[in-house]
Amino acid sequence: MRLAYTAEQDAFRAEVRAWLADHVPAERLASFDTAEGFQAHRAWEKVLHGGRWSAVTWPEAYGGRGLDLIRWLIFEEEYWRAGAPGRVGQNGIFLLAPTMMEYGTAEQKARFLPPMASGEEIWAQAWSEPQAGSDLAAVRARATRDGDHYVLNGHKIWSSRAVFADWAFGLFRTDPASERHKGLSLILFKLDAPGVRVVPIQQIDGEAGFAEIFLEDVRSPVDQRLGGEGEGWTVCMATAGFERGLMLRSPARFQAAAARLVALADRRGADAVQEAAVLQAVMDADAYALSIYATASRLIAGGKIGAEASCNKVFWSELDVALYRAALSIKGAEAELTGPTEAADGWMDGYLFSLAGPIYAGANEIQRNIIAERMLGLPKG
Amino acid sequence: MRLAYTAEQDAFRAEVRAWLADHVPAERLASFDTAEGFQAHRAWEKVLHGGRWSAVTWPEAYGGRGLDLIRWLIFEEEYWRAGAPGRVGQNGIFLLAPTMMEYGTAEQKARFLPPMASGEEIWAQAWSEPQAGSDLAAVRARATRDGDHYVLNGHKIWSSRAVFADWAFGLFRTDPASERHKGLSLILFKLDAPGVRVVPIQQIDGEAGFAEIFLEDVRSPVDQRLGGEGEGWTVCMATAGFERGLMLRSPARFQAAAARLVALADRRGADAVQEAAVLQAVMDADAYALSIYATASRLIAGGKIGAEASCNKVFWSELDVALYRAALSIKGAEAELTGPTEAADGWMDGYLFSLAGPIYAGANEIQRNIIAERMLGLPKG
Amino acid sequence: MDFTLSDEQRMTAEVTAALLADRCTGADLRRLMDSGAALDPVRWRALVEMGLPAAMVPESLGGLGLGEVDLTPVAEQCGFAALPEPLVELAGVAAPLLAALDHPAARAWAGRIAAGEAMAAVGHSCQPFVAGADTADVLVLCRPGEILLLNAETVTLGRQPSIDPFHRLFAVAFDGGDAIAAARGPEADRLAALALDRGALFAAAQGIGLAQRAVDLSAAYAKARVQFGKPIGANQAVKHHLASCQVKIEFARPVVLAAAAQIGQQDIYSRARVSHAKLAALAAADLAGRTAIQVHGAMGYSWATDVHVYLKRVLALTGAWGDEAFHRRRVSARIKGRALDPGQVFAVETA
Amino acid sequence: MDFTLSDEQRMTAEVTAALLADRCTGADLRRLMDSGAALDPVRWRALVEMGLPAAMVPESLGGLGLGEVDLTPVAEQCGFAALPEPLVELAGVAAPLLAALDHPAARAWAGRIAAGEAMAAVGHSCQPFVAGADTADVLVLCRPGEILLLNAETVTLGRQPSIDPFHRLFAVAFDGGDAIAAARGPEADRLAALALDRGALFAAAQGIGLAQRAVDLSAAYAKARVQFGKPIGANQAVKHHLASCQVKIEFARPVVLAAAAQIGQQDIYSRARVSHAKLAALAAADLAGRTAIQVHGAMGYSWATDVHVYLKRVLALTGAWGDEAFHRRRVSARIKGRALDPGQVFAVETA
Repeated sequence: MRLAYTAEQDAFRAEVRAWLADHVPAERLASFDTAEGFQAHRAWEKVLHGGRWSAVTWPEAYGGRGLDLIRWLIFEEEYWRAGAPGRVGQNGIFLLAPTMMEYGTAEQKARFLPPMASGEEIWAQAWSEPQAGSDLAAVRARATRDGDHYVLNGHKIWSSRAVFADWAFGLFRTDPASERHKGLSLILFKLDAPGVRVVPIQQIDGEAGFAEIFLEDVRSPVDQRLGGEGEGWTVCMATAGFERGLMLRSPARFQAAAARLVALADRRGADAVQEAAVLQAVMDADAYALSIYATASRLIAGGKIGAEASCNKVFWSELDVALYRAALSIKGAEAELTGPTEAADGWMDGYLFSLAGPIYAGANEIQRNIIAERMLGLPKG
Repeated sequence: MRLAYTAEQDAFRAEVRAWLADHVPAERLASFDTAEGFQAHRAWEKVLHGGRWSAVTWPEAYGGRGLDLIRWLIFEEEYWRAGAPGRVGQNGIFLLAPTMMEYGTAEQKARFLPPMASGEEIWAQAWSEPQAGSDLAAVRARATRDGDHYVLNGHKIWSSRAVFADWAFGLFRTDPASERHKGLSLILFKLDAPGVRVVPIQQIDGEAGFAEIFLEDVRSPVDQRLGGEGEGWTVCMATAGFERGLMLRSPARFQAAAARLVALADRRGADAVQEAAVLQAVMDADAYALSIYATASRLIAGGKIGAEASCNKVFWSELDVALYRAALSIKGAEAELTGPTEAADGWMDGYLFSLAGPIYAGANEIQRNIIAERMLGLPKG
Repeated sequence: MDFTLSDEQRMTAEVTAALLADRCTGADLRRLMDSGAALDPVRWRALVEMGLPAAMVPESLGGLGLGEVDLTPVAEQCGFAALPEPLVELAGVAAPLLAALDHPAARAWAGRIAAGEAMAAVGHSCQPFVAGADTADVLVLCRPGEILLLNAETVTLGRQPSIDPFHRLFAVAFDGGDAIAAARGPEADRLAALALDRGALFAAAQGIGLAQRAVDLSAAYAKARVQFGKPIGANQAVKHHLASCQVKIEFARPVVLAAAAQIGQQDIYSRARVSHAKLAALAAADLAGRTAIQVHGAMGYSWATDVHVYLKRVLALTGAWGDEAFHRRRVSARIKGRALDPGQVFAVETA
Repeated sequence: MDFTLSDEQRMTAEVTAALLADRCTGADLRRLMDSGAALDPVRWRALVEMGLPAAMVPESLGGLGLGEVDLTPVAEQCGFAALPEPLVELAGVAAPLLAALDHPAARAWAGRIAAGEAMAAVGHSCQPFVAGADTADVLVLCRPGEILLLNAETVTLGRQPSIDPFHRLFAVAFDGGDAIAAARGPEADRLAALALDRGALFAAAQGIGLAQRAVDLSAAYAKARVQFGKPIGANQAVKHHLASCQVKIEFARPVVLAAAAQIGQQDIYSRARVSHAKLAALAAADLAGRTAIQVHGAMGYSWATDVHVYLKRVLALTGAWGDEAFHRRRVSARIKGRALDPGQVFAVETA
């Protein structure tokens, strides 16, 4: 146990900080769930890639830097400290890529990872269906083998980034006789392929952060299947592990928000309830950071991530809601303001976004089941 | 809607206040879960009865005053304001008596109610069994008909006051072939009858607030059955309704505790978290009082109490835990003290007692099921 | 001591509820939102014809002469429906304020509101903007030591977008020469304090309705939505979340009714009770709104259901007519300033 | 940056856990409680033979020369077992404090503790009474500006009953003439501050163990206890309560370890981290203790299970070595006094 950065780690931090100081756009980019904002964020991905900062934990061969998780944490700290833009490439870089590195063929990695890192190809996820939300194994969309292609048919929903993205990865039933977790495969498809119809969904803030994807006889070559045929559930659960685990929400995100909350409370004053909430938010953001540092150290030392990923999901999502709720309380009558004015300083948008946290990537109710069953050995309901 | 007391109600309050000022013992009585304290509390019941204050809502014929619920609330406010002793007769007067008035025969009422009001006969409840807690319908203790008697056999547990009380009322299976809610009967029995063995259970504070009751061929005359044979579940649920409903926890109890909490915070100082908790405790105690006044008014106007009794149970039990927890936090290093010293001023005992609230009289998990199913129409699990 | 609503009070709320169930559905709300209009003229006419804007105007000015207790269950129903039009503030705050001002112009406006011929909006120093100013014919501005009347034609409005598309907020600029000072000094402050209390009370009443709507929508969804082979509402997690919301509602509603009954005292007790009502009702609404989003899952996070509309109204009302800190301060003042024995729950200040 | 325990650190904790699983069962605790004795001599000898009291005494004084990080997982196990003997305070607070005092008598006591020949108890101005004073051979009293050594034979002890029967608290009276001032002025205050930090740190570590024990006992009970035809642990209500406790534990433990690693800084950052650790660990223990009572139902509320023993230890530790308000004040001082950017989580004061 040595909770101090090495000289090399300090030097790395300085390098990141200097690069970001030179490159982070002065003006906030428009939301990446608008057409204009999406392009601006894609451009930012390219800038990041230019400095080889877009996927720092990836191997150098695919455009990364092969950094360990501690340096990833340092990078994220500096990234959030600098107020750099949100990552429109997140679905690909942080969710699909780790799965592809584990389950993909050499050809798939060479084909898909470099343009993912560079922002040339932005990815959407396509898990859920109208009847398959928390119960993902109820997936009905099917992929029928036809020579060296799959023919995809079905209806996906709640696909983040799908409105403007280039590619999607999704779960399909390749064995029509199969049920539940069996007979599923993870298949990649182009969002502009014939037969794909993307219908935006207005999310709570009015933006089109999700879409429905209707697939009618969409052809996807067999070599766009990730992992074995019928192994989709296993592959997909690996992705879900990453998603709930380390990389979906870097601690720096919450530490930056907590620092802004403290500044807000200082500026506007806080009563006892608000002061208590601010203190708790700061402590929880720190606790989350410390826990992730501990996990990162353990993984570097050869450990594996287990059910504690479910603990992470529950903890950060609840901390996030409480943090933004505290900010709204402090803002009082001005909390409801939105839009471009100064008084509408993003807290309401952040609050609405925080409300998705306990829902997506496996609702917290599902996570608590997992914790109770896998960590505590309680029986299934 | 008229939220002011009538002149008659004010006069009644003055009468109660004056009587209590003259009669409430200056020294705190020992706990009624000790032999000495039980006798002291029985003596207090007799004093109360002497002023006709032991069962104010009962008809005058049985030793009450026939007061409506508003006056009952006023009486309770004055009672708690005066710091009068706890009611060792509670199981009988507030739980069994309302059921007896509804289901009992004229002979039963004449036989049992007057000595209950006077403290001559103190009652214990005998619902639970080792395998029948939340799932009360799993009761196994049986009552076998033998001429004009029932012969009781079985093992009751968590019987409050049973260590020192005179009588008990309990649920027994009168139809040996029956299952679950059917074939049960509510039967009264003497705790000194041959075949009754009472074994004290140490509760969390070390006192014998509960007991196990072992029954071996205990004879109880058939006319000590309350309600029809096999109707025990219905009769018992009526009792549970009273228990969870109005009379188990009068609002004044929490208002008095909240007032003490405010004084404690004033005296010792409170930080932001503690101040927030104090404020919430006071508001919740008031909200509970207002809600009970509203229910009382509705009942006086001819309404019935329904599933909101379950809401009451959840609300007061959680408010109580939070209130005492706040007091311990304010007391800091002195919170852990117990015993007769001044620093050990009863908050720790109150906290431990509060922890029973979410458990007994139907655990809060069961109450939430009831609320969800009966008030919101959600399906059974 | 009688803590029950009268048959008339219950019936007025039921009639309002029936009207809104008919004319203020989720589809109606979406249609109005898409149109960008401030109100639905057909629905508004129906509400005016029910006489609701006249509720708290004295009979001498052509009103119904009702009080806060009468309007509270109506406001709860307006919350339940997330009524876009500013009926509650018009009927519950603006009209009785105008009627109470000792100035002929003010009384005239009150009469016109009662007759369904005019609308008014109230600005108050407790909040930076004026809600509903664009549909008002007259603005009543409560400032320390004075209450001003401004003809709507004489002011300039700057829209301030709220997360609630129906909470139409405006910054108001005007040339002082056009204003009528309808009250000054302590009388202005007394009426402004009462206006704030009414604003808070009726926000609380709407909060109760919003909370109940969020629970009802969630219960209906949880019965219909099947996952893992059974309705999600059969899961204890869903049941217990919703039960906790219902408990909060049950223990906030009596506080709101008590506040309505006590508001006229205008003393430390009634102010604390109004504040308690606002805090408790909006806390219930906050929990219920968030729980509804959670129970609906991704549906709740989208515009595919109406849940977000109710949540946004909750967010708008939470800071309106005194924010949380303001109301906690008033409860705290009562707790620290007066005896807190049992029996004090309906206390009245005696001089 | 390496946030992992070494194999040795893990192994020491495992050996301690094994010893306590054997010698500190619920039955052992009940037996000791019934006897009224302060400690179980057999168990105590085994702990001494493991060398635990010597852990934080320098090798030059016959100790093991270990640090706070080494002892933290051991303290967690002592919490898990609700160890009645004051091992944690002896090894973690008293012994290193005596060793650090620049006075021959103090060092001699440290050596005797390391050799298993003596026990010590620490009094501190942050708390009114001295825990474990009756088994101590020497008392170390940290008062503003001075640290006193008192031979146990020269003091009069007045027992102060705690809800935790094993938290043996005493008021200490003594004749000033018998006291040795082992440190004065800033040095005394520095060492007293470090003693307080250690007390809080190891209370936190015990809190983690207590919380985990409460969860483990509850999970075991919930698997075995059948109601309505199935184990109560199959109900989501039970599962989700216990899962919430486990989440709190998982996010408190790294804070405690970080506090152990940073404690030597003795700056605003390390003090805030120690305080954060105490708050987070005891909050987890508080929730887990209460949840365990709830899951066990009436059993939990009685002495029929051991749950109450763990809850009472939690209650005793919550106010020990700085109460909640004290520790929140220190976290608040760091938040308001220093930059809070991401990247500051391991910050060190630089002069």
